[in-house]
Amino acid sequence: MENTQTIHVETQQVQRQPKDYKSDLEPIWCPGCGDYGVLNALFKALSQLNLDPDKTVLVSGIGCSSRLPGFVVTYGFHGVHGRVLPVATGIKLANPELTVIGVGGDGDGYSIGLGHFPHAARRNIDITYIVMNNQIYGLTKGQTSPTSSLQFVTKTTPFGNVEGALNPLQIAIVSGATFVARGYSSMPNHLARIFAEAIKHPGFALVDVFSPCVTFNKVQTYDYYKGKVYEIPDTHDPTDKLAALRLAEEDGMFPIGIFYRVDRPTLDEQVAMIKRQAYTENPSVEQLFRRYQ
Amino acid sequence: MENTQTIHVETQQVQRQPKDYKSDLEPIWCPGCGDYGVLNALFKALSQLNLDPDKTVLVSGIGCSSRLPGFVVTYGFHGVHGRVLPVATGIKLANPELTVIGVGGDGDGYSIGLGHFPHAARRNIDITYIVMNNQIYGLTKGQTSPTSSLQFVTKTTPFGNVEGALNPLQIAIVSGATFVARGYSSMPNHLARIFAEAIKHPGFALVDVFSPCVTFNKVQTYDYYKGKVYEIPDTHDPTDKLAALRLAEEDGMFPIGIFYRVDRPTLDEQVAMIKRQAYTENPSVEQLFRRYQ
Amino acid sequence: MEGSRTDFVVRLAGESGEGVLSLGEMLTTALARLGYEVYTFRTYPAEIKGGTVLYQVRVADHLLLSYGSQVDIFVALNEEGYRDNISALRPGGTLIYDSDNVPVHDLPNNCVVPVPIGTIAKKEIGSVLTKNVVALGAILRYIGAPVQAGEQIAEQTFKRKGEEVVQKNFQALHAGYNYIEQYADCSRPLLQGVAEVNPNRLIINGNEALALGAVHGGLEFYAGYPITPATDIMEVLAPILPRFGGVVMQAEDEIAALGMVLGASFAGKRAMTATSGPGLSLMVEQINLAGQAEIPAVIVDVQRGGASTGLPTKTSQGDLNIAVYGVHNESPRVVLAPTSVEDCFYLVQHALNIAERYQVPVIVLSDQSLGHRRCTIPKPDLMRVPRWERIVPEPGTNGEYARYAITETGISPMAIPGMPGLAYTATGIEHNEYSDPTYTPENLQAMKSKRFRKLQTLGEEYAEQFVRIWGDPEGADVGIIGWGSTEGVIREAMQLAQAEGVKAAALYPKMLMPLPVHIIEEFASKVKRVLVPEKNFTGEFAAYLRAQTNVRPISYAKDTGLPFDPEEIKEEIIHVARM
Amino acid sequence: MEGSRTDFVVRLAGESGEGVLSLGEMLTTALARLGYEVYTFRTYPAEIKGGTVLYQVRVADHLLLSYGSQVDIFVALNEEGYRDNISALRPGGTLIYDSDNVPVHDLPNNCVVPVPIGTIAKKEIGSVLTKNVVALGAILRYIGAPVQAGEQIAEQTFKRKGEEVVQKNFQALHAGYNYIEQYADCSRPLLQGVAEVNPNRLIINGNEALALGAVHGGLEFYAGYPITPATDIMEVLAPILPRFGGVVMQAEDEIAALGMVLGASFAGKRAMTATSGPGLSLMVEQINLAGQAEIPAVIVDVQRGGASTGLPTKTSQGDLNIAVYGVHNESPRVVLAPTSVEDCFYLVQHALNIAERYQVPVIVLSDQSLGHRRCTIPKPDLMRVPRWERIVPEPGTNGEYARYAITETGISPMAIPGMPGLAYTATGIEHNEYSDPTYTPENLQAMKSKRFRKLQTLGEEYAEQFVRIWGDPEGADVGIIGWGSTEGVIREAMQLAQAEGVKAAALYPKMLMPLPVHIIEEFASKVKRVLVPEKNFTGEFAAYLRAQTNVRPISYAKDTGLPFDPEEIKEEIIHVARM
Ligand SMILES: Cc1ncc(C[n+]2csc(CCOP(=O)(O)OP(=O)(O)O)c2C)c(N)n1
Ligand SMILES: Cc1ncc(C[n+]2csc(CCOP(=O)(O)OP(=O)(O)O)c2C)c(N)n1
Ligand code: SF4
Ligand code: SF4
Ligand SMILES: [Mg+2]
Ligand SMILES: [Mg+2]
Repeated sequence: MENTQTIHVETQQVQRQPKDYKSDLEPIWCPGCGDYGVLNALFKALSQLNLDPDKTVLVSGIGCSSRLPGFVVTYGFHGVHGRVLPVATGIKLANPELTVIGVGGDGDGYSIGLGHFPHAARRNIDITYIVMNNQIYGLTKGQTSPTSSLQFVTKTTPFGNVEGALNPLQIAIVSGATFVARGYSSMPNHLARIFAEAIKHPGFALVDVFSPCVTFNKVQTYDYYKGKVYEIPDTHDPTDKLAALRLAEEDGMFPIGIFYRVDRPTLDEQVAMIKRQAYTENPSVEQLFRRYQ
Repeated sequence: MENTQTIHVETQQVQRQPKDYKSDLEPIWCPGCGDYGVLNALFKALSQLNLDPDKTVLVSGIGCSSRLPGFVVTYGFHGVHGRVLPVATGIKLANPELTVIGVGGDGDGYSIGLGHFPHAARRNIDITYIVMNNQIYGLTKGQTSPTSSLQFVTKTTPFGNVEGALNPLQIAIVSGATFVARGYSSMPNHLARIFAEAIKHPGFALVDVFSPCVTFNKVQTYDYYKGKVYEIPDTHDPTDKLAALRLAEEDGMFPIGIFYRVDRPTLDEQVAMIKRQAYTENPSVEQLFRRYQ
Repeated sequence: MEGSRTDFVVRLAGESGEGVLSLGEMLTTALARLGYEVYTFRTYPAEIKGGTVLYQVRVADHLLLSYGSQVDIFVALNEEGYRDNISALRPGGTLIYDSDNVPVHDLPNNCVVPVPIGTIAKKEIGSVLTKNVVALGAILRYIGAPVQAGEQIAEQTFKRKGEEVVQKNFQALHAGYNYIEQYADCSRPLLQGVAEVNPNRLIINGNEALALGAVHGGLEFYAGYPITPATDIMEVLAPILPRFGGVVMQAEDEIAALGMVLGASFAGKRAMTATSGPGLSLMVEQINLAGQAEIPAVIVDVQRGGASTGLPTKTSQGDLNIAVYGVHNESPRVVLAPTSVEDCFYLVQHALNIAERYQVPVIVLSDQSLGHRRCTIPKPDLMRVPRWERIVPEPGTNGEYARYAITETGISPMAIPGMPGLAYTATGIEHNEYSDPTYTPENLQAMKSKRFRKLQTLGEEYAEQFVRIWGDPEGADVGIIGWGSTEGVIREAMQLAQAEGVKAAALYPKMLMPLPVHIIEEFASKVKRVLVPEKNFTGEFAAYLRAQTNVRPISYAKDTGLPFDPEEIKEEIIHVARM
Repeated sequence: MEGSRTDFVVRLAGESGEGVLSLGEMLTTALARLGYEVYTFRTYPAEIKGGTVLYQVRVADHLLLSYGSQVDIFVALNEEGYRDNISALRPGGTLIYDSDNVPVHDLPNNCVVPVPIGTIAKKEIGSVLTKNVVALGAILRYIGAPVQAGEQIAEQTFKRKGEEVVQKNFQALHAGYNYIEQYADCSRPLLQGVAEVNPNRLIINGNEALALGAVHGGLEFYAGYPITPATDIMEVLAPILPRFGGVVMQAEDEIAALGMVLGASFAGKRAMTATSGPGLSLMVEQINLAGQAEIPAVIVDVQRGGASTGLPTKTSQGDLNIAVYGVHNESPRVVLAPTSVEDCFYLVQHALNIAERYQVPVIVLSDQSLGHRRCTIPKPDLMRVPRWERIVPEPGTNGEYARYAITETGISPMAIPGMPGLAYTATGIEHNEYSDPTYTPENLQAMKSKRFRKLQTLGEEYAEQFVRIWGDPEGADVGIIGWGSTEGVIREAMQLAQAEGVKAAALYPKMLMPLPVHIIEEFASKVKRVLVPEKNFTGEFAAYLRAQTNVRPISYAKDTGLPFDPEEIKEEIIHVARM
């Protein structure tokens, strides 16, 4: 796959190790939190691609997971709750040379941020979006999220959750995302591979990651996933939209890997094309005045 | 289908005619606007169901289409741009006796309002949501909307639209809506039938309606739809999710009718159940104090 | 405070996630159940694990107004907590510390009590999770409380985890208790005499009081989105409200939460949401809709520290501006600010009443220090705030109902869906009396006047009832005008200043919009100087007073994330008096 | 105005959707091209079709400051428009009306000219679409303009629809022109003498001037969401900005628009959005983020009428409060308000400059009357506002860069992604110099002071440059302090008052936050009374002045949806002078 426009494989440079991407700030997550696995997988993926920290930007919202950018030596934008994708879109459009990776939680991305998600997908803006999906609100101490299961009991749903869970993979697929995958924080090598593929992919890439919250989610635990998570078999054709939708249909087992991957012009490419098309040498405001004389 | 809990068929009462639902306020739409067809179909559906205007609420946002509630003799809530579904949800939860119908435009519902749409669907709140989809912003005088076609030229996209169009039907289906349909403002009898079915359906019902904007949309005109719109054949099984998704896949032709219809407990039912479950006779705050003594 | 026998402050500091908050709450409840007055403050890091949690409880046999100025007993459970807080320990005060975790240097002026808390919990009890209960035992023994007080609260706390856990914690409690008994050489029974246990008291914090007050005030619908430090209001309501026939919904965001509230209110229910600054920011557009379309709604803002995400677990009074001015163009709203935990219970009832009767959005400004302040309060009087109902029209004929009828008070009877013959469309577009969109200058003037007239009516009828004056302003050296959660600390500071010969009085308006201008101006005219202390950076209330009244106050604005200290305010009062 | 030969007002009123706006724009441009000064005002219903559009153009051979007080020629194209506006026609003025549509009653004091516009268009030309060009011909003839002026603008307007359409419209123009020539019995050549055509002028409105100013000011990224009356800023930029290498994005809502702007700005681009009240309300949370995380951004608010949806196509100055105070807790921001169409061009460049240099959000408060005011202005001076660039650090080593370094000015050099060794994370959480989350009181004080210090620096360095004073305040009877779009009308009113013996002076600060307090207080100290006229209901600017300065102004706040009339302000000046 052609993707020279998005990533900076600097062959001249030294090969960076995963630890080279670690910042001085110690992660503040609870011991055992799934987000450590995600962070480590990301370090590996960045190292695999040997991305230049100075040309990489991590964008996040608010939540335990959204603290991730501070733990990585790249540029970072830790904004407000739920606005990862508009910010990431602005960065990528402003400077397509940058590798832009959005990160955050299921609350941040699928609850308050859901109004931006299908739009980013249909625009096919060339960014990667990693959601640490722990099916709960961690930072605010354990309330239901849009991916929480039915009957899930929290302090805000003492009688059990009565709202159906969102299926972020299916939403991404029907909205026009061109790369849709799922990973598991306890399988960091697999996850790192998916991250690397997602970052290389030219277009909007969602990676939804099961990343257990050991402190507040007593249902979707590491034990829970044991035996339920399996790698998508090679027989799956990731360019087949309906097959991808079927695979993503909830049935108690959790395939991980790449559900869907197709090619379609990216927003940033097309915006660049418009610029080329509109380009005039030495444009001047003086010229623009003519219309108003 | 059982749906006595949602609509008020008052057999004692006189049969209301479509015109009985018309308010004194004259519609302010341009001559030829598709929204007239939608309004008329709604009058018919209300009459078919003989709904009590005093127990029916139309909720809308902002846009040409969102002015509709003022033209109907029912209760109405003409709120701010994009917030139809939270308001409708609040009304229905507050008083499940009411028939609640959300109405609005594609900008209102699928652009700024998109953050609420999948949530309303997954909750399966028992409301009907009618979107007058003219693939453009009418009231602000013609800008692209999320359903505008590629290459569409407007004043904000003078070089042609480069963003893929949203597929509201597919989004509704994967988000958990239990009734998903499409109609056409120029086929008012068919549309009225769909509206009636949607209103009767217990759960979240989306009716996306092609409703041409004759003033600003010079592409998706009545001519454009001629020969492209066709009724879904009886062979389609509306309980088959993947079949519904396939039928809704964009291919240049536009099936209208009911794409998807299944049964699932509604949010309002389940909230009522929680109330019954929690109910204590003569609850008092005095009792609640005990825990704090 | 003179003549009182018991009055001391315990501060706890330890690692976030290690049960410090829970230790604080157990200690507080145990002491309150022994009959003492308690008053607490807590702050914790924005992260779930890591960083230091601080919990402070003041204990006395008389009414408490603040969490105190100096620490008598400091319990240090981690090194960072020790480092950051040891300077707050007063000379002669006691340090109790976890000797497994905290290296302590020479403290010649203090009594120092090392307790190997970790070792006891791990080795003796076999569970590090019991560390905080070991500490509880040690503290109780040190201050001279009976071990039974600890048993009772431990049982209640751990009951739902099973008998085994309860027993483990009993062991832990006794181990801590006995350790002090045996080894501490300077243990002092700080609890003097025996307080009388008063069953007519609650041990409760501001958020809990507010939630219960709302239930008592007839709340029927709550929608909210989690946000620190307001989430616990929803968490208190969720299991309770359905018992009363009400609904609690967690919305997808704050915009949806307020949208649901407005929908439910339109449909006739008493409805409320609670949030903090970031959420309030997102609600701005629809608060305006509520004002313009005249839909009742209560919005509680438990203010937190810092702009943007800021300091989510700290306190501030930084949202006054957005509460009173956060609206494009202009529509009426009411802003109330409770001044104490007890007040939270009552004021939210007024908020619901005012919203219903005047058909306006009512913003209630609480803050983190008040919301999480656990203290003893007299059991609330359930008869004090009578219920006001919405004014509804007589049944009519559809098409003839003037929803926005222009009236003298500005209040137009409001129909509720289901009422026969009164179908109308609520709208945020400018409209005439029949709610039809109307754009003439005359209509605009008439309608805007009508809407704002409601505030005037409210102010005239009720301003006085929401004002509290402390001390005698006549000839006072300093007249303090304050708002919200600082009332107690200001009162205590006034007493301290009095002891140094400075006469001060204080005025607290709980209704900030409409502001009781005449009462404020009259108060100000009686005192020599007006001082406005508040927990923010720019002096928002002082500026608001300048804008709305003829008072030219001296602003004492200080934003630290922590509540005021009575000593600090006393100093400022004296400073202003001598200016 | 004495001594001037040409100065009259034409008002057009007709059905929305029937080309009245386009008629107004053609007439205005034709007259401006003849060398006259023009100054317009327009208002239209919130609906696309139906309701009345009003377009008013004042024409003179001297500089114009307002759209005038009374109407000399009223062109009525529909009945409702006639009914609502006929009272504005001055005694002796002329009514030209479409006799196919408008029934006219006796008007003894006016010259009355019926023209069967519809019949001419339909029967003679064969297209009702040409009605407005028939009217254009009639008006041009009536006021004594050459028919060529009409031909030129008609050609330009219809060119892209093909030669046939142009010819049809020529016919229509001549038909209207000839009709007056033959039948009107009171036609008067109001255009006196021949004005000189000045090529160094533009005929432009506020939104257009602002858009072009932004392009000239180096704008590189624009994201917005359509909203009346700000949409045309995006519509002007969309075809232009890409030519300059920039990007224009229509976002899914205003929250996303500002999110994109902040992202682009963080990535190093000069970025802006434009909206109106409802959109500004939705941006509140992220404006605060920009202030707290120190990200440059320009937010233009073209204020419209009414709260909530209100009166979307009318004007107001109702958003001052939310612009200066619409933030939970406190972070710095700058608020600018252009006072004229010309000013829009320059001030937006300052806005971009200030945002970049001080790393703050800058809100620019325009309004509908200014944004849609088409008038003649001197061709802007492209050299007047020099470009300020963002202050960036030297390349460094990752981990060592203090993004939020505490400096004397408060400005910390800001790295841009791609710059080597300066990787940092921008954050809205309170942070230390290295942008690590930090919650101590000391850090909070230091950082908040640093951020607000930037406003102080800006105010001290530039306050004066943004103030305009008209007239001599020394001993003036009335000193007016105003803001924004009212400047012209106030100046004209001052001249009118002067003619009646009342001496007035006016001060317009274009920078409202930080406010040039000393300059304002000095001005106020020189005049007898201070009057603050503004187009809102509660007197927002007057209250803001009371809060921020020692001035105690008299507020003249009037919210009608329409701009002030110079006569009305003159009366008020005289009233205040004689108070
Ligand atoms: C506007 C706004 N509303 C609410 C919050 C409070 N808040 C912080 S994080 C969060 C949700 C966290 O859940 P998630 O995104 O799943 O992240 P996690 O902590 O589980 O990783 C919420 C509601 C906020 N910061 N801003
Ligand atoms: C917060 C906010 N942003 C923008 C607007 C301006 N606005 C009014 S209607 C509209 C979109 C109309 O499009 P649509 O919903 O498709 O309705 P239509 O007019 O096409 O029926 C917009 C952007 C607004 N009223 N409020
Ligand atoms: S609370 Fe949950 S999500 Fe947050 S750090 Fe702890 S384990 Fe992780
Ligand atoms: S502008 Fe378009 S959508 Fe609006 S009323 Fe006219 S035709 Fe209908
Ligand atoms: Mg989560
Ligand atoms: Mg539309």
